[in-house]
Amino acid sequence: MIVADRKSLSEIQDMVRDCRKILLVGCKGCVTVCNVGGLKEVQVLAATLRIAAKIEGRPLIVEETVLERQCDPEYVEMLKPVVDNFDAVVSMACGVGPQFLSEAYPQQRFFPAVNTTFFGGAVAHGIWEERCAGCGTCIIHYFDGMCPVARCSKSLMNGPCGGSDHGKCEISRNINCIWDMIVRKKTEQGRLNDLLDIVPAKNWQTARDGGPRQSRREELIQNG
Amino acid sequence: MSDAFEPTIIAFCCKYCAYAAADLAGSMRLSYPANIKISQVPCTGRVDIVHLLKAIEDGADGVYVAGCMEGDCHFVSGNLKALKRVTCVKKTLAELGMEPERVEMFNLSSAMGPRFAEIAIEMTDRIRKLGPSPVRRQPQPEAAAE
Amino acid sequence: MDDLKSGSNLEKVLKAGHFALTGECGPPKGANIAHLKEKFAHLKGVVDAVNLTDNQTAVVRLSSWAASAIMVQDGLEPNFQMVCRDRNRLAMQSDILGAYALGVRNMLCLSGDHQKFGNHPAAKNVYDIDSMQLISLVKKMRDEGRFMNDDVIDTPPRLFIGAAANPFAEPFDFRIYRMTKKIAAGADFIQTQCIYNMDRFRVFMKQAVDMGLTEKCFILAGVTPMKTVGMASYMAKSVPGMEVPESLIKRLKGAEKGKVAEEGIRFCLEQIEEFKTMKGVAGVHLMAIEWEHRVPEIAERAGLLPRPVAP
Amino acid sequence: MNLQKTTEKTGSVMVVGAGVAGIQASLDMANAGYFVHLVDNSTSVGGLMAQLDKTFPTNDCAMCVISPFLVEVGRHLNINIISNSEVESLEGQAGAFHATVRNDPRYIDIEKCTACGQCRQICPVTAINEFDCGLDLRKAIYIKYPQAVPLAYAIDRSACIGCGLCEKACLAEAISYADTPRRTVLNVGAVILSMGSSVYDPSGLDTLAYGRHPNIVTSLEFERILSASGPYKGHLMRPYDREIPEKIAWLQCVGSRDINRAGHGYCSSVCCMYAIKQTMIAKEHVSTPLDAAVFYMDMRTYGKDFDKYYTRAKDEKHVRFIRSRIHTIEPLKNGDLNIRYVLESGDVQEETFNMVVLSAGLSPPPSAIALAGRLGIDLNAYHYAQTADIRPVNTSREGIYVCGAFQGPKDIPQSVMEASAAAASATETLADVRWTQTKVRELPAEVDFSGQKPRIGVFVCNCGINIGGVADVPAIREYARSLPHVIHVEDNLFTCSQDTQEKIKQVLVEKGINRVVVASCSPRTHEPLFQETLREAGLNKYLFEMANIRDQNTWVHMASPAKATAKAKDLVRMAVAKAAYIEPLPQVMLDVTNSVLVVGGGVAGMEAALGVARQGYQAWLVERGHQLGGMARQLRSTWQGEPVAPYLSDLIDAVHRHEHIQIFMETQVVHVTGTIGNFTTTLVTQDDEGKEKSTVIPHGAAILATGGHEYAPTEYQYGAHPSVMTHLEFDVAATKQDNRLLSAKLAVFIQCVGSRSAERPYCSRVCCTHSLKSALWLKTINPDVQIFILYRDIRAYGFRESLYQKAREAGVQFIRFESENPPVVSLTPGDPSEPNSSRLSLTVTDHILQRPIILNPDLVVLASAILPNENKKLFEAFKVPANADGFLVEAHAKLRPVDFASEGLFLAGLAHYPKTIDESIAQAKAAVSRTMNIVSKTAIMVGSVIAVVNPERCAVCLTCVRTCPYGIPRIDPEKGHAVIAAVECHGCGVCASECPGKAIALKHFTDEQINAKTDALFQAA
Repeated sequence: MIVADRKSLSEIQDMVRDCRKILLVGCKGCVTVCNVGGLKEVQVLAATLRIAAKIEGRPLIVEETVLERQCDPEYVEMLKPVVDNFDAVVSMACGVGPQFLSEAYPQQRFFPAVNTTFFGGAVAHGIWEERCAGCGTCIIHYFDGMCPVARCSKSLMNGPCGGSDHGKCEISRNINCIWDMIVRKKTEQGRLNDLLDIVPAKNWQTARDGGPRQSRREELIQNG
Repeated sequence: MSDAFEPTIIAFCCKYCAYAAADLAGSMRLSYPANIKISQVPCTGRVDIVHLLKAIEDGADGVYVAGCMEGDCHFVSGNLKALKRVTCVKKTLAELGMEPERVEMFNLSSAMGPRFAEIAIEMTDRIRKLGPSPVRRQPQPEAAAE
Repeated sequence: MDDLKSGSNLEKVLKAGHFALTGECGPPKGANIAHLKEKFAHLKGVVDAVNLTDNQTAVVRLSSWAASAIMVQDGLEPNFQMVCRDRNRLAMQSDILGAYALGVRNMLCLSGDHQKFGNHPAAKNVYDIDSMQLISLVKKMRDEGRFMNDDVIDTPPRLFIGAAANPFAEPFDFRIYRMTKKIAAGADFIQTQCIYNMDRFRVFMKQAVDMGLTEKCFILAGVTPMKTVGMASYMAKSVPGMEVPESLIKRLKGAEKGKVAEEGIRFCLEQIEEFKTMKGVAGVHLMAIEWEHRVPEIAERAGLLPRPVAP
Repeated sequence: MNLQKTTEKTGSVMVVGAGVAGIQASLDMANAGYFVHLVDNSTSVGGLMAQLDKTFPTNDCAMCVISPFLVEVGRHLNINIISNSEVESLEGQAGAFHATVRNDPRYIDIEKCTACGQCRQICPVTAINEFDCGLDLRKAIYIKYPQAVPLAYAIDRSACIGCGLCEKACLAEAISYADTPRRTVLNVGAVILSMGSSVYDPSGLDTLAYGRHPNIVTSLEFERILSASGPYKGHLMRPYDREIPEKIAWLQCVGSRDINRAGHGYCSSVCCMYAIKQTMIAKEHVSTPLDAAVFYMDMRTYGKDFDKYYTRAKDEKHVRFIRSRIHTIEPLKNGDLNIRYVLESGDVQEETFNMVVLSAGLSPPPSAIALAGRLGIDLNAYHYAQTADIRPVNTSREGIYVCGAFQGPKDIPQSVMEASAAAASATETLADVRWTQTKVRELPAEVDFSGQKPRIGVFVCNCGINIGGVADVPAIREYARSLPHVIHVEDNLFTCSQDTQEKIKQVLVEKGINRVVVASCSPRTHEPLFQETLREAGLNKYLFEMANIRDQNTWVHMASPAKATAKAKDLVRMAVAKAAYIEPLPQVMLDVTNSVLVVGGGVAGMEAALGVARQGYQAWLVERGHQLGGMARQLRSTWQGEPVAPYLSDLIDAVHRHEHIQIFMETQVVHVTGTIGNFTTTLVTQDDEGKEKSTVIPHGAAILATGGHEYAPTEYQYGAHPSVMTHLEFDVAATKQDNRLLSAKLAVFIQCVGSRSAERPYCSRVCCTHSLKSALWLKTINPDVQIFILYRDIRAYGFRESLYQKAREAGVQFIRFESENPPVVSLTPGDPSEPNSSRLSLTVTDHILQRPIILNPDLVVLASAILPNENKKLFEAFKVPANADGFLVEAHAKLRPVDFASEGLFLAGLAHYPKTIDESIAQAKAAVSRTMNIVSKTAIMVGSVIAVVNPERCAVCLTCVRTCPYGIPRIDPEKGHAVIAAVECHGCGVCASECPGKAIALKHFTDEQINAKTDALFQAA
């Protein structure tokens, strides 16, 4: 799933400082699952913003809602009856959400309440880790299901670099050195030889480096 | 703020321990400030961040959660989860420029009537010193019409 | 190893079978060339080549190719370092050509320290290719006369290609294979991480000899004299991939007041003495960090002077 | 009461003694279809446990854990609590006894007393507070403790001066000075004696100076001192000058293991543990460092997790444990106490303490001994009820059973276990009259209010003058009238009185009230009563909310009536606000499968299966091996010397023959689904040809009695020499009259082999007794044999101490060793041409002489540890937890010792912890009793305060699955959302608070309801 972190309160406050009435829109997709932008977090942020306004003695109405997903126009469409009743709309979805909202309602202002961080999963409740960099050319089959592009701090294709310590990456004790894991697994499986071939330079054209991407499935595209 | 400031404090009390301790304080005729009003919960694990923020938003001068002693939760670990939520709300209050001490977590057993009274006194004193909640301190504007 | 690949002094010294000595020099955090030249003066005639670091520890410094060019002017031989962190394949290839055009003949290919530890932690890193791929790239440019995209190069850069090896990093058992890969990718010489744990290094070298790697490539053992107990402790704890045995720290602590640096140098000299006879070790890479002025003394006491004059 | 004596079998039973054991026995039987008369000679139930501060080894608050049991027993429709009463005689026979019970006057009508406490306020006479062990005073009119059940006052006529003030103050008119004793005859089918224990009075022991100095207290007095509701309100002070002590000594074995002075030859079983507990709790009570020293002979921490507790006290809390004998205590002028003691080495030492706690032993209450005489049951030499090991809860008179400390000194879990065991045994012969004497409340159908707006009725209680005397009740009432949705208000003198309840019922129906708010005392004590009234008026009992304006208002704000009135208004406003949102919570009836699955064919498993079958229900007995009997097959006799083999063969025979038992040999449990009342388990049986056959068994409950086995020692030359054997091998050899035993000249028993080690940090409990028993037997058959027992602590708890006594008398020599310095056994090679001719040599450091002793034994018996059997897959199938040592973990170490936290699953025997055969039998019977609470019913009700998932909002994120402390929520792949089984949910609400989609609501405590209360509190009044 897409993982995100809530933006700091002050950052959100700065965005909506000139507003008297705002709508918080959560998303039932990834951000609910990663506990950052579902109905509960919408309620928490709404209450917090109201408290802040009260402390400042400033009028502020905050309303709360959640969309099934903010990355599909049909769901985005559901805001139509109310979207213009607000000075601004704060999206708690990933970076996709506020953009789809913006495109659907060009007259309204949309702000992001979260920082979209990575594609990953929960390794334990409350801890999420990055697994995929969305590079567009998956190579994890070379590395026994582990991705050095996303998980090596230097995206080394021919690691490990020499800085790992007790299986942890040199940049943080909380991050596993993926190359340590790859080497270990290959060793355990008796297939260390796989790693003796030099992996050639990666073609980054399919990644973000090749420009904004679009995925088309002709057989799905509706005519007319 | 004047000396006459009387805070309103809401206490979310677990029915197995703190609520029973409050009853026991009653049986023992211990006296504590009338500023404390209890909202009973089946376990402090039921107390959500949203409930705590709601109380602050409504103008509570102080909010506390009182659960079982650590390790004694009737539901294994609800009190530990409550502590984490209280800690989280304290952080939020600090970000809002509000005193985090307005929110607190306490642990006590059902036999600790005197401790309940002590906590009530301690919390009331603490909030008296802090003065009214900044939420209530400002003259509140009329809510904008729809 | 018959025909010279680059014709650099270092290549010649090594191929003539001499015990090589290389030094290191960090370019300034500014454009103060005078100071840089002062450092060069200490090293002139004392070492066979000098590594010029490339934004070492991700701290911005004068560019390594420019420092290398200045060194060429001063009559010393640079070993131009390049890391993969700051350049994509376009910049790398153009810098390689540029450096070569300015007289650079040795080049050390590195991954580079992560910018998190440097003075621009907010930077976006590049890592378009990694050090292994960089070695291949330089070799291809030199030996095939082609860019990475196979376009033909008019006057290919003839460089003596170096790579780094760390016998002490984890996973230990894989270190020798990684060096093997670098040699296969085209490394002509290897400079190792600073060595303090001699036991482990002996094992590493034995592996290298047994695998025939020393027949294909020159291995220079890295040493850095400890200046203070604090430096030793810091290196033990905080430098990734560095292993400092507790016994060495104890030895330094046991030194008389004001004699810690001397004790550090002594340890260093003992190491060099052993490297001279250790099978497969072709020389020493002396990284005297901000201590360039002591290099002549160390080289002298190590019995490595005078340096051979390349034929 | 039934005054008509009958000779027919009756479905009523009598329990005498309402401590924790009596309560457990009563609840078990009442919940399994019998009407229970619970008789106690005190004014309230709860016994000794209610006086305790904390309980070992979890340090749980005693009152916290017992209170729910007190409330349940107090309100149970089928338990008749007869307090302040003695059983005078018992005629008739098993199945049809006639008990004459004398009910002594308490001078207060329990039915009328509301426990408002006004009488106490006005009573001019003070008397000694026995509940606080005389450390405090109470009034002549009193209630034993605030949580007492029945919650009614009593007058202590020995102190009362008859002034009549209380009668005038009592608005409920509950005082009746003219009360006289009344006699009642009860027809009961069986009797359980659970009269508990009294604490030894050390006044007679001159050298200890107890009674001569206030700073020497008994352990029970110290419990009261530690208790937050005790005389010093939980502040640790010494009685003499109320100073905080800095050094406290605990003296063990006061009135225990002492034939000469106390006449008590037995070990009281609990004192070591409670002393350790007191040291740790005392240290927690003071902010200054407290030096705690325990003077002891043997540290008997033989129970589950006890040794770890002991280690924690020693290593983490730095409690000093001093192995010694006390010479004298000498009080000093400043209140301090000088202790002279003798170390093992014989050295005499002195040390001064600020306070001394005497770890007083247990002894049977005189009233219990007298009753036993009237009932004609046999007592042992120490006046405890005599029982046989293979019938651990049967007394000598048929139909009379015993449990708890009256059978022998024991701790709470063991008492509770026996209580359930006694309940099972007592009802075995009454199975055919089950549900014949029980009462069922006839209730009208619930009115459907759906679609109606809230119509709230508010009833404000004066509670005599408890509320009305402080706060302005009419003002509160009128204020309530102004609140939204309120259509009716009234105030009552006593809302809880019988006549008011009737009036309320009428008004609810007449005015169509669909939500009720009572502003009075605490829901903790009174909610069930009011909910019953609602239910009788046709309202769902959850359409009710209480405002606690007495216990949490007028009682604590007596000095500020205006504030109390204002706060009462706040509390009423909050309650009304929530009431507007409350919903009826229907309970769903689920059919129950009336059979029990028992896993494990050892003694515990077979006793369990037989117990279930004798209760009239089907038992499925599963054994993975090819024979029944388990570890008992090797045991020669019980500790009291009863032979095991005949008992075992009778048991196997009975199990085979019983029509309600089906045995599955060589069978494993592979899959379990379902919940309490309805499990479905798949068994796989290996037939003779090795083919697998699976069987699916439906059952309402399950008992896991998967047993244990003996540790195979790797130490002491075990396996290298034929004369080094384990306990059980010794037993087998003894049965065969093996020559290695008969010809032994020097036998050495080594204790703690594989137990109390770093790898297995627990005591195997049975080994000390076993070695003593074996040593004595060896002496009997071979009087010339020289015997040494090498030990760390001799843990012959309870009456087992008599074996230790006898062994010493018989000349068995005891040498203590330290764990760091264990004995060493080596082999001296013998004649190489002869097999097994090598000789054993043993070196041990003598604890008194402090030097090594070399022995050349020809027999070495190893007290090897008991290990739980490996059953990882089975435990996973049932989702039951095992601890680090591999033993199953019960729901609560004290009060639910045979239940798992997952409902409907129970445990017994060695799988729980090492124990003797009598204890295994008792636990198995206890498990039977616990299953009867389920399978004796045709249906169980589920629902009410539980978490419910709103599928539309569920994002299947797994948060609930991961955060539920019981692992109840799961994602239903077919439904595509989380589901929480109503029957399993414990109702804590953690999931509701964590759910990021707000898809989960905890019924009766929804966000809406909680927030409504908060909003109401802060909304401008």
